[in-house]
Amino acid sequence: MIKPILVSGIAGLSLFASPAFAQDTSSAIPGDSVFVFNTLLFLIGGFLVMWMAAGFAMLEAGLVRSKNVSMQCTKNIALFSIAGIMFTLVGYNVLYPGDGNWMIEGWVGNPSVKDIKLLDADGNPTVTAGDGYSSGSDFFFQLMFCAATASIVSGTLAERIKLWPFLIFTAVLTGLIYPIVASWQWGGGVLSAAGFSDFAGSTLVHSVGGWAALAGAILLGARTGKFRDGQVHPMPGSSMPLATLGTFILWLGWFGFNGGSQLALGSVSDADAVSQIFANTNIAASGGALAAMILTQILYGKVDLTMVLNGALAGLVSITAEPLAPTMIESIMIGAVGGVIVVFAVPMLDRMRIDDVVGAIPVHLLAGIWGTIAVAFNTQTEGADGIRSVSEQISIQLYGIGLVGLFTFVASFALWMLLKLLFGIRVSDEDEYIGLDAAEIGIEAYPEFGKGSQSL
Amino acid sequence: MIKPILVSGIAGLSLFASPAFAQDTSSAIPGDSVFVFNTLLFLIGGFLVMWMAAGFAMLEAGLVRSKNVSMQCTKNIALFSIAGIMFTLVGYNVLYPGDGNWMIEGWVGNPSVKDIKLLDADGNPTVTAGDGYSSGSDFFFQLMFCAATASIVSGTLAERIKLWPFLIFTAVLTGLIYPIVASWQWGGGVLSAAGFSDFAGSTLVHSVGGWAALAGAILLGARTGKFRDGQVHPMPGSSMPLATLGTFILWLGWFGFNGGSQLALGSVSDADAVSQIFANTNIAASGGALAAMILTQILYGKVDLTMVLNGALAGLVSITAEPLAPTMIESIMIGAVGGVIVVFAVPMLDRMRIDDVVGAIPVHLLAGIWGTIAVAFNTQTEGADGIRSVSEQISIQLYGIGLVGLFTFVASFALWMLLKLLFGIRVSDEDEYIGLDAAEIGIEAYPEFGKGSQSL
Amino acid sequence: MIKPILVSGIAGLSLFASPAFAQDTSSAIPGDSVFVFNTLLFLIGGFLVMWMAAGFAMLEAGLVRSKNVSMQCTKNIALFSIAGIMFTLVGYNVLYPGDGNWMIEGWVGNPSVKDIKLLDADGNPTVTAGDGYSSGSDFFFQLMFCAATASIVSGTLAERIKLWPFLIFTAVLTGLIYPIVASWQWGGGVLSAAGFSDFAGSTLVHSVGGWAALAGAILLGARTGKFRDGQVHPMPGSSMPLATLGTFILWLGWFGFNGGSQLALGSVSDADAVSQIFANTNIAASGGALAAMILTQILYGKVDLTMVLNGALAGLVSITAEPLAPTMIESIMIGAVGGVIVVFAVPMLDRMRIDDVVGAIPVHLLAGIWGTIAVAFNTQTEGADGIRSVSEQISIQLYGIGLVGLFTFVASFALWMLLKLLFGIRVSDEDEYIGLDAAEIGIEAYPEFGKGSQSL
Amino acid sequence: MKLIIAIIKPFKLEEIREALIKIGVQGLVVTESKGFGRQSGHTEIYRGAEYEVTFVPKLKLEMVIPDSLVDPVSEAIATTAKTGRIGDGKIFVLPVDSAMRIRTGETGEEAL
Amino acid sequence: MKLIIAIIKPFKLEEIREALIKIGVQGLVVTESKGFGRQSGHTEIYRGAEYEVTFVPKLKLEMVIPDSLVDPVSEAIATTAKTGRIGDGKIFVLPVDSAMRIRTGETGEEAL
Amino acid sequence: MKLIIAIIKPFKLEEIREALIKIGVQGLVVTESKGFGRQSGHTEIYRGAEYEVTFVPKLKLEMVIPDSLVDPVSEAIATTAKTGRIGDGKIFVLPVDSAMRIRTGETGEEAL
Ligand SMILES: Nc1ncnc2c1ncn2[C@@H]1O[C@H](COP(=O)(O)OP(=O)(O)O)[C@@H](O)[C@H]1O
Ligand SMILES: Nc1ncnc2c1ncn2[C@@H]1O[C@H](COP(=O)(O)OP(=O)(O)O)[C@@H](O)[C@H]1O
Ligand SMILES: Nc1ncnc2c1ncn2[C@@H]1O[C@H](COP(=O)(O)OP(=O)(O)O)[C@@H](O)[C@H]1O
Repeated sequence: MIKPILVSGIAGLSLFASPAFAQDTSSAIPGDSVFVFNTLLFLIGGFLVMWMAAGFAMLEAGLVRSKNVSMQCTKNIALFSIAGIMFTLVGYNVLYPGDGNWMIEGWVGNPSVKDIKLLDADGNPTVTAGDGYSSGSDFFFQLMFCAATASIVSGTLAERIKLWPFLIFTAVLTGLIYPIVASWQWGGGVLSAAGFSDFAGSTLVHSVGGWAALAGAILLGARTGKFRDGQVHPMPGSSMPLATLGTFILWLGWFGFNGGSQLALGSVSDADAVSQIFANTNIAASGGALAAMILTQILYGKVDLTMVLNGALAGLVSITAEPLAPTMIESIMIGAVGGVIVVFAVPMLDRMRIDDVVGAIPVHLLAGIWGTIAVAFNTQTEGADGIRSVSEQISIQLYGIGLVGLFTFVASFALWMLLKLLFGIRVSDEDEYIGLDAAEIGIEAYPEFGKGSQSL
Repeated sequence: MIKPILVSGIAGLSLFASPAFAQDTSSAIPGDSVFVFNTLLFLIGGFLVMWMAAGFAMLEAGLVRSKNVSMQCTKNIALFSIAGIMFTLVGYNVLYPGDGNWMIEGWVGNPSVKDIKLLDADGNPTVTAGDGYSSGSDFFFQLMFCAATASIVSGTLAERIKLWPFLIFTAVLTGLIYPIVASWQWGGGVLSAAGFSDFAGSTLVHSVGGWAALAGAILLGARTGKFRDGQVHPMPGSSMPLATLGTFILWLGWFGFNGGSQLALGSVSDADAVSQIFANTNIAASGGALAAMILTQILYGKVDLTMVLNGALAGLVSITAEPLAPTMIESIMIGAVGGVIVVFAVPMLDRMRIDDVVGAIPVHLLAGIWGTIAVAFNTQTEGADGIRSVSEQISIQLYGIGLVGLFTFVASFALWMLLKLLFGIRVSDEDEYIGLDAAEIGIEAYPEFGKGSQSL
Repeated sequence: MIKPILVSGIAGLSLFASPAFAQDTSSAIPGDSVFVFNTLLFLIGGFLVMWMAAGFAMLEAGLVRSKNVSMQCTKNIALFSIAGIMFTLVGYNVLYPGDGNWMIEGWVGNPSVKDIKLLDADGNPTVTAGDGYSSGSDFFFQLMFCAATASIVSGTLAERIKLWPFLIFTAVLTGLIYPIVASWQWGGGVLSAAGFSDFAGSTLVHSVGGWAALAGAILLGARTGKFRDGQVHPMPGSSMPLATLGTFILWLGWFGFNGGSQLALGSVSDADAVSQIFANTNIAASGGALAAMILTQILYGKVDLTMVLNGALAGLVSITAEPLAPTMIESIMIGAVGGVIVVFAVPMLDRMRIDDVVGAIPVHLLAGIWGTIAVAFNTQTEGADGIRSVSEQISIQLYGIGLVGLFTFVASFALWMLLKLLFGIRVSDEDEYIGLDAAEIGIEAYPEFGKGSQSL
Repeated sequence: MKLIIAIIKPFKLEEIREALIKIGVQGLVVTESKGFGRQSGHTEIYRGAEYEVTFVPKLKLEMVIPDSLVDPVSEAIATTAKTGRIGDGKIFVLPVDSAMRIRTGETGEEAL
Repeated sequence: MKLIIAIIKPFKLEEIREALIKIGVQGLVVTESKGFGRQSGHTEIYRGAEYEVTFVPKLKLEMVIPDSLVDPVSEAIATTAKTGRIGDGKIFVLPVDSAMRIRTGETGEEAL
Repeated sequence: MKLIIAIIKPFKLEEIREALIKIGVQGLVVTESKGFGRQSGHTEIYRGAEYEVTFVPKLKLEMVIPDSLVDPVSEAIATTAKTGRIGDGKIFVLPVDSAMRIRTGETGEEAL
């Protein structure tokens, strides 16, 4: 997912018709049709990624205990709303500073407020077709990525964080932190210049969410009772079918996430590319789910459904950094490694006493790192001396991962710390016991006293 | 959402390529491609709006008590089925009388039964490409709007109305009442002639559903116990995650609802327009959700999730009458007002002793009225003396709102009254106590005796 | 849903622009645009059919008892993953042997492993535009059909089958059994040669799933207690709203299933055809739901929601064999017969002591047979002596149904038997009592001890 | 001290609670249960097969009260829980040896 | 009159109900509960961490019966509830002072 | 033998179970209930209308124990269940006539 400014990497081909077809005028697609095709890809991709917001909401509602389900629903719909508004007002311009709008060249875009309007008073477009796609559709698509980043955070911190401090964090994350990081690559900033490659955002979206979640989890501490008496005390979630539904929703939305990141559909080669991306994305999820399933069966003697769900998502995150170049079998492998990471990382975090309620850190941060490194085996960007070697590319990928991680973690940690000092970020023990629904929302998720027998 | 017959208003541009591009033959889109693009927009829009049926079902299943959940599911799948059949057999022709098929010119179309078949025996299309889109795709899209109107009614009247009288009402609503009202504007009838503007149906769809629900709620009376001893006794719904899921589904479906109502995608300006509509629709929902969230926090000291969900939907309804013309920031405002309306209107209805189980009247009727009025600030239609002034447009909007409200309310009230006299529309007190699931459906929503321990 | 190899039948028109438009060069769609349109149809169709996996998961989660819900979720996500991998590695090549890759000409394709990669190292497509669509998109679409076949099986056998043997069966079904059967028609094998007609797979997909399920159900036996003391003891499912959600998801996904099976969108006639398919598919579901609703009301005095849901699905299965040719009213009829079949077949299976937990056999097998026969009234393929008569076509349809049934049933039965001998396919009575979640998954679907009050 | 166990129709809960408060009952505990009795449930048809719903939803109220309140409490419950239709429920009285309020450690009637 | 409290394995409910009807029990109330006893639950692994499921699902049956039925009822429950495996449950008998049928106001054994 | 009925705050369950095991309680049964008492619930606002949540979630523990354990058990529960805040719950002691272990047919204190 790159603005045309980035020409290195295979995706750079997308907006420029491949020469093989350009000559063939009779079959060539007229410019305006290209415009509509590309726009349509953004719109379809955008609504599919929007749908991921529902996926996160259901996944998290299923993996927290009943007493915190309303809160989790509230957070998810609120963060999606806030992300939309903050990205519109500030984030979009920070992400795409273009040529002249950097505050710090290559690092920080200018957070000028821009009010987007595509048609002038006469109904004529204010942008020209030459851009290759409607900028409104691109905006819509990018907004959904920003929202996805915020969704990742809410799961990790569930069941103990206060509503409003969380939402303030979300506002800054979606208005500044994510857009700054993403601008380094997709806005033509330092990472893009360095030859970093991250097709749809394993690092730029998923690990940003993961780092923000990690910083919060450390400062917030674990849920009371989770690590009692030197032991891990699991707190099973309220509803496996909701968690499963959420995973399927995310799986579906991911076709938009990765497929739309081709950024173009208006040529044969783009249509081919999007098709390959769909197929690879799907099979990587399959690989992740199956790897987790087989592994939990072997390790624990039973299949752990929540690990399978996490495994599918880890497969998706893993393939996100390069869903186009791998073959199908390579995609299965890349996804499967993601699934394996989850199965080992979940208990590892427990041992580190980091309480990640839904497994967002293994899924989005760790599988995101893996996926970003794996890129190097298939895709090498062009440097001053031509196409880079695999090992050079790996260094650059690690550089990108490190830079993004450092900035996001430090910025998030500082922000969480500030919120902690100003308002406190953790609910009282009492509120944690009775559940956030009763404490902060005032309507329990399943408020009836017994099924079907409530008299009031 | 207007058939080409309506040329006033910005949407009228949609089917006619803007001159700026017409000259540029090399990039121009061939007629058949335009046809396919437009058809595709209807198909995608149509399946997204179809998905809203699931959204209404889940929202309502979550907001009624467990003992009525199976009934609510039954009603939603049944009304969607009935709407499909009635609109096919009767409604479509009433909605689009074209030039010669009015029973009362401009007011009531001829309810002739038409059996739609697009390809002749040789597989050639029975319609010509010159129409600009496949009439089957348009039919499919319009059918979904009709079904949405019916969905709105079922939520308000939940937990006490009898199944079959409700379904008979639905049949008349979708076969006659809605198509008649919609024909006034989209069929080229009196409202369109008067210069009324309602892009995707804040009034024509949402408030029609709202008025029909209001008439029913008045005749039906409140649920037993809701207004006991001069007090309001809340009856919290069974499942907040289902209600949240339903809201997210509706949010997603609304991109089809508003975006598809551009009616065309086969030009740069249409692609731009649809993009802007997607972005505005999304952000209006954000505005509505956030406004309701902040307001309930301030008023009640806690966030009310059900109000946030209603707020998001009210934001969507508010922007529906004109999702294209406003800027992003204006869209936030328009949506936010919708959210505010919900927070104040829900308790207001309670004070009026009107029992609206899911908040459909505030969301669809009141926010629909607001959205229709708000149009005037951005869009003015062309009258005999040129483009109208804002205040002239407001008058026309109010005229349309009033006319639609009067007809729908009176027709619905009369129909409900007739059903009441013929069959009764309300279940017995006993049935209401034990729940409609046991009384009329025979399978409870959650029939197990205790989780996982049922022996039968 | 046919590869171009099949030219008989109306769908054969799809990839070849109808002559009426070919002359009109100014409006003609350039070849590359056709390519993109067709590819887009496959991609949209594919993600909609993928979404059906979630539909099956929710439908089944809602129709099994709580103690088996996690297992059902696990099976559904696992089978979808396995189907993806097996179809990629083996099934796709078996399904489409093309000209030279049959093991037994017309009957069994060569199961060579192929690793699909669409772009070469320079980013150029490895396939040419002349094919009319991206082969990756077609692959993606076909994969989803294969997965749907497997989903059908899991519902029937729920609540008593062991996890791993079921998954091994799934692997063989999706890698060999389904691809072999489908190759007879869509791969240009014996059925296609014989003039069989099955547009989107009433027989090739749905009844294949149904036969495999039936074979399993017979060998597996009924759930303990279901047919106690010579009586049928219903075991109501855990959640009607989840079952309803699943049905709505399937309904939505079916637009992709049937609409995508037109295989082309890049011409006016294809766009018309897809539109008609969408409209017919929708209304057939309406017909099936309403028929089941009215019938259960008449027969039992109450509406049975689960029958209504099954009825809608039966309507969809019924129209799947020919969703293009019928008029709207014919589509309602075809769907309604499906709904009627369900209402009578469900208790009939009970009398035969075949325990089909979710009604997959009536819905997919029996309505699939009905739909395949009904084709003959609207569509006749071309034989040596010109277009066949209706009765000739019926014979061919019955031949196809019989051949597919015989092979699938025998192959499945043999495979189930083998699995039974090797590992056993049924859990112990004890495990069945405590539920498969506790026995094989280790996490119950709703693990909390009481809502909101769990202390751990 | 006595333990009153009352099996009631669920929708009567609120009314009974109010009646009990009036006559001085200070606490009780309610449990959702299913009852089987003369009110014989009903026959349902699910997917074409008849089955009997033998158990009917009931609420079980339990409260420990001083001996002096046994009659008024029984009376209050009997009056408010009564619909006159089969399945109205039962009131049982059991002897109690002792009671303690956990918060204060009070025992005997003080603890109720 | 006695109150019989029986803790049983959930899947035995229907069988026990039928056995009780045969010997003249006219009503009972069932509550879903979780039990802790010798049947020590089991260890599960959830997301890689072991935990003990200490509480096992049980049903609690309560019925008030005339003294004359105490032995046959205990016997009937004991026979039908028995699987011979740990966790089969318990039967407790408690004294009851009085009983009343809400619908009719009948008291004593008439009320059962 | 006595039946101990303890109404407790839900989150105290695990602690109490551990305390009881230490002093020799071999089994108990827990039921989810809602309590009404001095701890008066709270007022919520749902969709703009105030309503009182009168019933508070509680757990009901029931265990039959030998007479000798009544004091230690009461004490153990009282100590661990106590938060000192209103709503901590109650402990009731009821007489029991007899007990039987279904699996073995053992009766009396052997059966506990
Ligand atoms: N002997 C009994 N012991 C315990 N509970 C009983 C007994 N008899 C009846 N019940 C409970 O009381 C409820 C009402 O009793 P039922 O016989 O149906 O109606 P009625 O009391 O009006 O004759 C039953 O559903 C059951 O829960
Ligand atoms: N002393 C007791 N008081 C109350 N309930 C008990 C007591 N002992 C056991 N139970 C209940 O009986 C069930 C079965 O007891 P358990 O010791 O597991 O098996 P068994 O009775 O076969 O030895 C327990 O789960 C618990 O619910
Ligand atoms: N007389 C009683 N009989 C039965 N249960 C009671 C009685 N009084 C109180 N309870 C139960 O004990 C719980 C705690 O009592 P409450 O009066 O709220 O607090 P406290 O015991 O601290 O004064 C109540 O919620 C109720 O479930």
